[in-house]
Amino acid sequence: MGALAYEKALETGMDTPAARQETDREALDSVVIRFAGDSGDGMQLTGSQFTDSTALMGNDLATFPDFPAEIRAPAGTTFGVSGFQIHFASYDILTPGDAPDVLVAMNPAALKVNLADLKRGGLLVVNTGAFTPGNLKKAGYSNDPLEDSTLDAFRVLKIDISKLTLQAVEPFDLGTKEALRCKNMWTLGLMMWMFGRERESTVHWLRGKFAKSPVIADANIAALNAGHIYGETAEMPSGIGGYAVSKASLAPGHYRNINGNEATSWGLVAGAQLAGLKIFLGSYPITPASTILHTLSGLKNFGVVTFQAEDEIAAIGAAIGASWAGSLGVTSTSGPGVALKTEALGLAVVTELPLVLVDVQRGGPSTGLPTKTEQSDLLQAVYGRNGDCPLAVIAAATPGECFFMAIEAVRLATKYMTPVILLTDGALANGAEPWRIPNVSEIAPFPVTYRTDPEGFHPFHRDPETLARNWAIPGTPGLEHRIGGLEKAKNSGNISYDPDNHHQMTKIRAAKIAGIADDIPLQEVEAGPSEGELVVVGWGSTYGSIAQAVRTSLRAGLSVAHVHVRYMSPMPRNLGELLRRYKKVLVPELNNGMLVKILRGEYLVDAQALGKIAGQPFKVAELEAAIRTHLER
Amino acid sequence: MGALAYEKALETGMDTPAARQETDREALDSVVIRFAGDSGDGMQLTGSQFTDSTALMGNDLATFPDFPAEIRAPAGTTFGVSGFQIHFASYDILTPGDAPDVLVAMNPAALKVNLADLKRGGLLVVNTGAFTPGNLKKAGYSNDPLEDSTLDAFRVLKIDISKLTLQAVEPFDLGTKEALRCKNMWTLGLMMWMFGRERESTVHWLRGKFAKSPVIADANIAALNAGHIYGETAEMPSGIGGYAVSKASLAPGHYRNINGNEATSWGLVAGAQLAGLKIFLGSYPITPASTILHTLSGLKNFGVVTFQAEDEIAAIGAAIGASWAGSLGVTSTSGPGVALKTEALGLAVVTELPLVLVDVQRGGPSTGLPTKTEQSDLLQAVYGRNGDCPLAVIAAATPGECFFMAIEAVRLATKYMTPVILLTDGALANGAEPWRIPNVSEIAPFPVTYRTDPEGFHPFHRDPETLARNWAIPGTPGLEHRIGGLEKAKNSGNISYDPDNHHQMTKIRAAKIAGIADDIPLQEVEAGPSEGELVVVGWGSTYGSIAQAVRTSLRAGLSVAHVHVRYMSPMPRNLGELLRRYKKVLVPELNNGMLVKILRGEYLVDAQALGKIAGQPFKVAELEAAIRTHLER
Amino acid sequence: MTPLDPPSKLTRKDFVSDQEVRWCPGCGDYAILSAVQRTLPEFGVRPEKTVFISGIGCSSRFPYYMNTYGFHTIHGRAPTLATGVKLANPDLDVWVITGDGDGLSIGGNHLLHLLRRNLNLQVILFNNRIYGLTKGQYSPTSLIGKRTPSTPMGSVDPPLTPAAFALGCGGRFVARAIDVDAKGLPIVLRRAHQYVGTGFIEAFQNCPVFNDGAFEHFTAKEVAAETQLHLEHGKPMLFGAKGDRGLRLRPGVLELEIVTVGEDGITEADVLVHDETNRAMAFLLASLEPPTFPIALGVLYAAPSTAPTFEVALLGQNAQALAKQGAGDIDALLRKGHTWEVSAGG
Amino acid sequence: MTPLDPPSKLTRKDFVSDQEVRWCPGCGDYAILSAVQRTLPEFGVRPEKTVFISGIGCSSRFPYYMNTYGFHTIHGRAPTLATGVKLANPDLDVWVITGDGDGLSIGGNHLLHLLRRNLNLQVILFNNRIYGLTKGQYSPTSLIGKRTPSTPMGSVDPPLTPAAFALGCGGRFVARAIDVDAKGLPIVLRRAHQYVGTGFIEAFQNCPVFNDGAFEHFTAKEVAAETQLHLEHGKPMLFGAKGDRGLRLRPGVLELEIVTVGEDGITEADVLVHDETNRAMAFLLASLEPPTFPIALGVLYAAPSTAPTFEVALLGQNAQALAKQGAGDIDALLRKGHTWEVSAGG
Ligand SMILES: Cc1ncc(C[n+]2csc(CCOP(=O)(O)OP(=O)(O)O)c2C)c(N)n1
Ligand SMILES: Cc1ncc(C[n+]2csc(CCOP(=O)(O)OP(=O)(O)O)c2C)c(N)n1
Ligand code: SF4
Ligand code: SF4
Ligand SMILES: [Mg+2]
Ligand SMILES: [Mg+2]
Repeated sequence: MGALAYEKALETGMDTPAARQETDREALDSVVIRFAGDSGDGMQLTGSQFTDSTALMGNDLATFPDFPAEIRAPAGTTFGVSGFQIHFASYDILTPGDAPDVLVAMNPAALKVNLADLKRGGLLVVNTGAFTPGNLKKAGYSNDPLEDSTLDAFRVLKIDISKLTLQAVEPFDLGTKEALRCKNMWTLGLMMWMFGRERESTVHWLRGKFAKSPVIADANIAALNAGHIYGETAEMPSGIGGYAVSKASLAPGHYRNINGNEATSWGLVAGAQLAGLKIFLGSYPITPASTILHTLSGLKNFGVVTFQAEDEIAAIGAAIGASWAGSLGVTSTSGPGVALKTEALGLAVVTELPLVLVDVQRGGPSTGLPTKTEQSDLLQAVYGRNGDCPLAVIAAATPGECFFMAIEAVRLATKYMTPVILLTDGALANGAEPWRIPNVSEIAPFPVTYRTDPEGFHPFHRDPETLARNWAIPGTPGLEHRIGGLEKAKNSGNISYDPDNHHQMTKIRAAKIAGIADDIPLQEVEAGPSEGELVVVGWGSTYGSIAQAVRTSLRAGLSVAHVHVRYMSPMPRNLGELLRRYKKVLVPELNNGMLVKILRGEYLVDAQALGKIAGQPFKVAELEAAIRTHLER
Repeated sequence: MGALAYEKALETGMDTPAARQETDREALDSVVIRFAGDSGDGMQLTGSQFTDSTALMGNDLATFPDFPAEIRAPAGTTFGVSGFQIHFASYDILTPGDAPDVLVAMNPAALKVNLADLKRGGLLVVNTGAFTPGNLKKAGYSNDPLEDSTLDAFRVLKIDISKLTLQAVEPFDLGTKEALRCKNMWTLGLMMWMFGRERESTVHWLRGKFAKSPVIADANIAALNAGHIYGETAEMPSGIGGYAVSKASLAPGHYRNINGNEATSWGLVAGAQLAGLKIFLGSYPITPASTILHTLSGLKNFGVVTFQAEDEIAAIGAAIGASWAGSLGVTSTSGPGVALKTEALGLAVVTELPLVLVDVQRGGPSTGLPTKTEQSDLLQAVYGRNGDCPLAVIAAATPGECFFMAIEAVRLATKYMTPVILLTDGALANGAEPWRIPNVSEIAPFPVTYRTDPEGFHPFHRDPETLARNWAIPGTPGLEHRIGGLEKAKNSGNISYDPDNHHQMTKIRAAKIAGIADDIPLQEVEAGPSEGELVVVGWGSTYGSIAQAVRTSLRAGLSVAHVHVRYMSPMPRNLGELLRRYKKVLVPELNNGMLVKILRGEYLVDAQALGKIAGQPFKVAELEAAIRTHLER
Repeated sequence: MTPLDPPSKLTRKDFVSDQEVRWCPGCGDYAILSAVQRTLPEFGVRPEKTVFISGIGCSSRFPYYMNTYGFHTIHGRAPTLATGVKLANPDLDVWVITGDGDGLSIGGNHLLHLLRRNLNLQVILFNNRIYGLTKGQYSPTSLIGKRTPSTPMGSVDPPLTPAAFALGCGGRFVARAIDVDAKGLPIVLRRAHQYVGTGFIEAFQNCPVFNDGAFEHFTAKEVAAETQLHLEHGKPMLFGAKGDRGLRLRPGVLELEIVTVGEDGITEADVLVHDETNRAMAFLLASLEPPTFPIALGVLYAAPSTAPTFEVALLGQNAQALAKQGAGDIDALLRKGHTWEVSAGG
Repeated sequence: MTPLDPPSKLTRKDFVSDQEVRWCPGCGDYAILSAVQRTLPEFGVRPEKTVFISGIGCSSRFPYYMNTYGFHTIHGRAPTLATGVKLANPDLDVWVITGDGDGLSIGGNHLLHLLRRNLNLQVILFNNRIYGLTKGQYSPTSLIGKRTPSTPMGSVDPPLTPAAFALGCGGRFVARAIDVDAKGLPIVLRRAHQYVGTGFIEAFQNCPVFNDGAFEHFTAKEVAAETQLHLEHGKPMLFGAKGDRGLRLRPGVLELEIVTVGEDGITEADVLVHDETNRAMAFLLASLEPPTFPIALGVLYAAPSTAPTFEVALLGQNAQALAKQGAGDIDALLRKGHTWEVSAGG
């Protein structure tokens, strides 16, 4: 059956032979696959297509894309290797998985970079066609690892994917370069066969993506199908075959895949609608935050105005100006951008304007590791401003949660007339997970009201409960007033150099933020006993790894609980009391110890840091080991 | 005797009649005088001339200039009032004094703003000539306070200083405006008489200042002398007369007055000489740091290159560039400027270049209270950067100590190849104190050596003891290399995205800074028992007030000690152990609680905050009261 | 009259706030404030629709004295806040107030991009060639050799010419006036306000305290006539006490020279006619300075405002998207693309 | 040969570092790198005396590939570090590498002040009219209507013309070349290096990945002759396949027009002669762009370098102070002014 026939079969919904063999498949509970290849090999696309079809199969899943750094490297080098890991299972998944069960290596460099992570006994799929002497040298291999003992510990499937792809797309008369571009689809086809995924969504996606060059679409589809048929028909080494991972029992509902930056963007839009405001986003591109700017730029019909500014300072400056004029000012960035926004953030604090700053954290310090993840902006977010300059800081734990925390950021910013920093990170930003779509219409709205009554108006009059000042926007007759960065008199907002006034205003600003603690959920224990030996306290994207590790440890009979902080400043009222119920407190973070500093200072608990600063998420096994060690101590 | 005769008498060293009456003076141990007037009245000059002559008299002293905010207000308004307080005594002085014993009010606004501070029963000297209906109104007085009961609690000396000045300078044929400008010298003369100060230094200074317009010099000298003679000859109300404050027994040595910004500037120059380096200062003017730029700009023959940059970012950028090229890069600023330098500071940390950042703290947040003092940049200095970005932070406790801490900043920066933040504040910057001049030649030098040997050179090779990398400067043959803000491989310094390398480099950078703790003095107890009920922990410019309050409390038999931290990050090795020797820890700071946060987190001691955020130093009485309260609790 | 009364004819008083003015006696800022307060009522824009946004500096205290909405922001960043305000509410009449330090030193980049983007607002740059507020350090417009506390031996960097800078940035309306010129300043205020796009005005402002007489070489009464060239579109560039001195293009070369009408056979027809739509001419004029040439005052450049302003173009896209796609439905957005149902039994 | 050997004739190899070049295949950056590595040996400056300082962007990776001293700094700030380096050691030959985003968006202010101050160093701005490194957002030089991830409906802001901007900032040497022009680029590198003062070069650089063909309308072989004007000082501004098209000043007005020699009685004498010392001419040339006009390449402006460079003037003050006051004595400094002795008995 030629490529076109295959495609036809798919399009008419006719079963392929593979589908008929479904029952022969070995059943697995969970699988971790890592696709790795050159930046130009399209591994991110391959991964996300595999993800989409996996989601459609009803598995739970989590993904971890691992881009090369912000450079485009010459083909074949180790620093140009791009990876995409997916973990999917028949039960609910919490992390993208520690070590892959299956590694797909499209060239020697990909093998070199990723082999150490592959589980012993795991399956390695290699494209032998790329193991040329030139590529081996670029990857730093002096011997061909396919020939020596390098791969002894693994099950290896050697396929000349390059050649097979060229054959599959021959009918389409592409140049060799273009033809070879289809090899990721060939590989995807093979992996889809291996794990019994449907190709339909990918075919649909290819048709859309290459709508303007149907030949390219056809060639890619042919390659996809050829890879699939290869799986069905080729003789596989013993122990390698088709696998089945049955559906996970997810909570019923309507699902989609979502990554953190999408979720944040949409959450901001939802939040603004709930507040009855237009969004003004001032932003300057920076990895890994740029896609928030991109996503919101595509939502102009939602009343979202996006402004790509000349730098981060201008971005936040414009957002503050827009907030003052009655929009919801938002600015999105990453660590170095937050650094630049520091001074202006202070202005927003002292003028008491609503503002949401999204910090998608990346590896630091300085330019650091722009494409890697880290949680090392926490102290900067909480403390990094001149003067006593308090604001609210919250953090999302999962990609899907970014949506809700973005809404929460909008709610707090508008209700308390304050900047709110929402912390996410590179892993959340790019990591996808199946997400039960909420009904925004069911979320309680929190409409803002601008001040319009000139009677007794003072710009710094406050709501006695929230301590928020009233929001009087330019254009309103009778409320003309002046604000600025100098200290202002308690009510009138006029400049005041009065010592007592400054003391009082500092205390009021602090009290306003501290008061938010009454308006947020009490801290809950995610898992484990409500008192006992050890509590593991996390925040942000480490959620999955910690939850998984605690779950496993609990199953192993250990006394360990998981607490995950989402409100970093102010913290939930009961947090200190809660932590004191455990003998030991362990704080794993993707930094050199930040939350742990705050907890110790705030609650005087002898919390211990577990820092990983490798630009990568925790492995579950690392956390399990740490839990054991701390329980044994 | 006309003005000229007077002057002659002075110049020939002949005693004036006043000098002959010296023995009649009432002896006092200590006096606090505050000069207050319009910004245009020259109160800062008056104050500093009084200070100089007081120092020459051998008293110990401390001063506190209190400028109006960064505006030039129309004459006569309360917001344009400028003040200068001096505390001098026959014993060693620690603070500029709480409440003045003597208030000199040059106009109604000055009276209005300052009267509340004058001690009950204190002496008020008023220039009745300025109490015109217009001025009274501008100051917000509906009744003339000289006529109603406002001043009942004080001893009042009403003098029409304006008129007497005009008379005194009549011979010089000045315009009224110019003539009236001399009234501060008239007042100074009177106060010099009252406290038995010599006018010689002021006469000398006037001659120098007005070298180009000798008539103005003569007029001012005439006014000065006229004020003095007025004291001698006029009938004073009962209870008001001449006072004598005898010499303090200061440690023997050569003394001068010095303010913090001068001391910092000179310390930097001394430090650079001890290191064998040229200074490159990149700076952008900002209150209250600008005078460091000014002072260093005047020291070009010391090999100091000063560069007024287009902004704070350019200032630090240029300093980093200069450090890389082999100079000692320095940048001076205040809080909002530090905020802007945040990103570049990270670059200096990660490229491991020596750099001294002087932060002369002012009232915050945002633009805040630019001319007031505060200690609210501590957390920003220690934590305010993206990523794990450690550097050293030290703080000076007195104006004179700024000199030594600046040297220390240079020593640490060059020895450890790291940025060092030196924290001072507005009170230190402008406050003067008699200072025993050290012999720089007696301070042990710490010469730096640049790397020159290409053999085995790697830019990130480290000294095994200090962990400092070698300093290889452009221009050196064979050491060509590239550095930057991306994470770098452990030795080669080449870009590295390797996860383990990043983890290790983060730990190494942290260890390098932490290791500084072995190279700094152990924490000492300034006063009080080495264990006991209460320890008061301060840092920075609160030194004097805390020391005074603890001294008084100790005399009153209370169990209280004073610990003053100068190394903010890393802290002295023994600090935790030391604090735990006291039952209670009280941390007074001119902020809303910063050092207290660090101490609690670091040492798990239940330290309590005592925050004053009024843009003004602590009053000794406030601290005494707090000490009592905390001991009673 | 309460502030909600129907708009009646506005007067100067409507624009005077209750705050005491806090500049040094004799400061040029007073004259500019007064010109603005006198001229604004003409435009018929009500105080509540008027916004003044400034950075930090003596000049930047300006908004406090206007009975309009005002934002005294941070050093150098006023253009950024103004951009946000204008994009959030394009109906507002926005004025940016800045100084030579605020706008050209720390804030140069924002001014550049503001001018390039061409929002419909006005910028007044108070150029006193000094940092007033921080007590007299030299600024990017200070002349070489300026002795200040930070340059005790004199400054060494060549000054920036604000008008030339504005033109280089793509500024479309560039004008100049002298603080105390009670006739010339209102004219450029008016023209800038009329202009659809960013109206950039440089005001030569005397700082009697730290840089007294910085512009005296052309503002002083005795020399004004010979050193000031008041530009008028379509009129020959004549100046001088007798109005007989003029500028012309040196034949065949791209250079200006001064000629005297009636001398050497020169007639008025030889004198260059000001064309405010000619950018190259504006660039030439911007760089003239006494003693060699007169200083060019008035409207140096006013590009025909054919291009839509930034806010019209940008917000137009929102309107277009709305028209095409309908008002965004968030629930639909969340369900866009691949979605799937997990049933209770699943 | 160890690096300490006596300076021998330098070759391209001396400037090639051991780092693998990491740009996309086909990127114009390769051609610029190669031109620099080929041209630098001519100057006779040894690698250890040569410094490359860049910001962040694809282009800013440049220093890693040069076997000289290099500093890959932070986004937009390269000019500031370069200033510090040059002031700390004026003997170094400093090159600033920046992009249209790095140098004109976030770093516009530093570039402005670098140009104004006129340090003796060279700046190469890689203009690809896009943000390459962050994956294709529009930049300050992108043309209106540019569709990018952040401007899905097209960008709306008018682009900056880097050369005009440089002139507006007071830049004293302004030149342009095309990345792959193996003849033109070395010429301007040479001229910029010779120039005593800040040599600003705009390199039109193709980004095949995110903005392919951005300059094709004048770089493509087929159109090059008709759309490129190669400037030479003192030579008439002629271009075209036959070299018969030229620029002249429209008589009496400040505007350029294209004429054809031999048509309508036009002779070569009518064609404007390039005077690279004429700033107004450079400003006019900077703004020309196809299709209406050819693009002006080569040295647009080179002010006679009479003024001392910033570092010479500033450090000259240090030398002068030293000569006048002698080497600073810190112990004496501390004892300057009022001091007094407290004796042991006191
Ligand atoms: C971030 C920051 N840096 C520095 C300052 C100090 N500062 C305030 S105003 C000013 C310069 C003002 O000059 P200009 O804009 O010319 O205003 P002028 O006072 O002359 O009107 C400076 C350096 C500040 N407020 N903020
Ligand atoms: C403070 C900061 N903001 C944003 C970024 C992200 N960033 C890196 S390079 C770049 C733009 C690069 O554009 P350009 O200078 O034109 O260089 P090109 O890649 O096109 O050569 C941006 C926005 C950053 N690294 N640092
Ligand atoms: S310092 Fe100068 S600019 Fe500032 S208010 Fe005074 S006179 Fe005006
Ligand atoms: S993205 Fe563009 S500019 Fe960057 S390396 Fe690739 S081709 Fe060159
Ligand atoms: Mg100014
Ligand atoms: Mg670019």
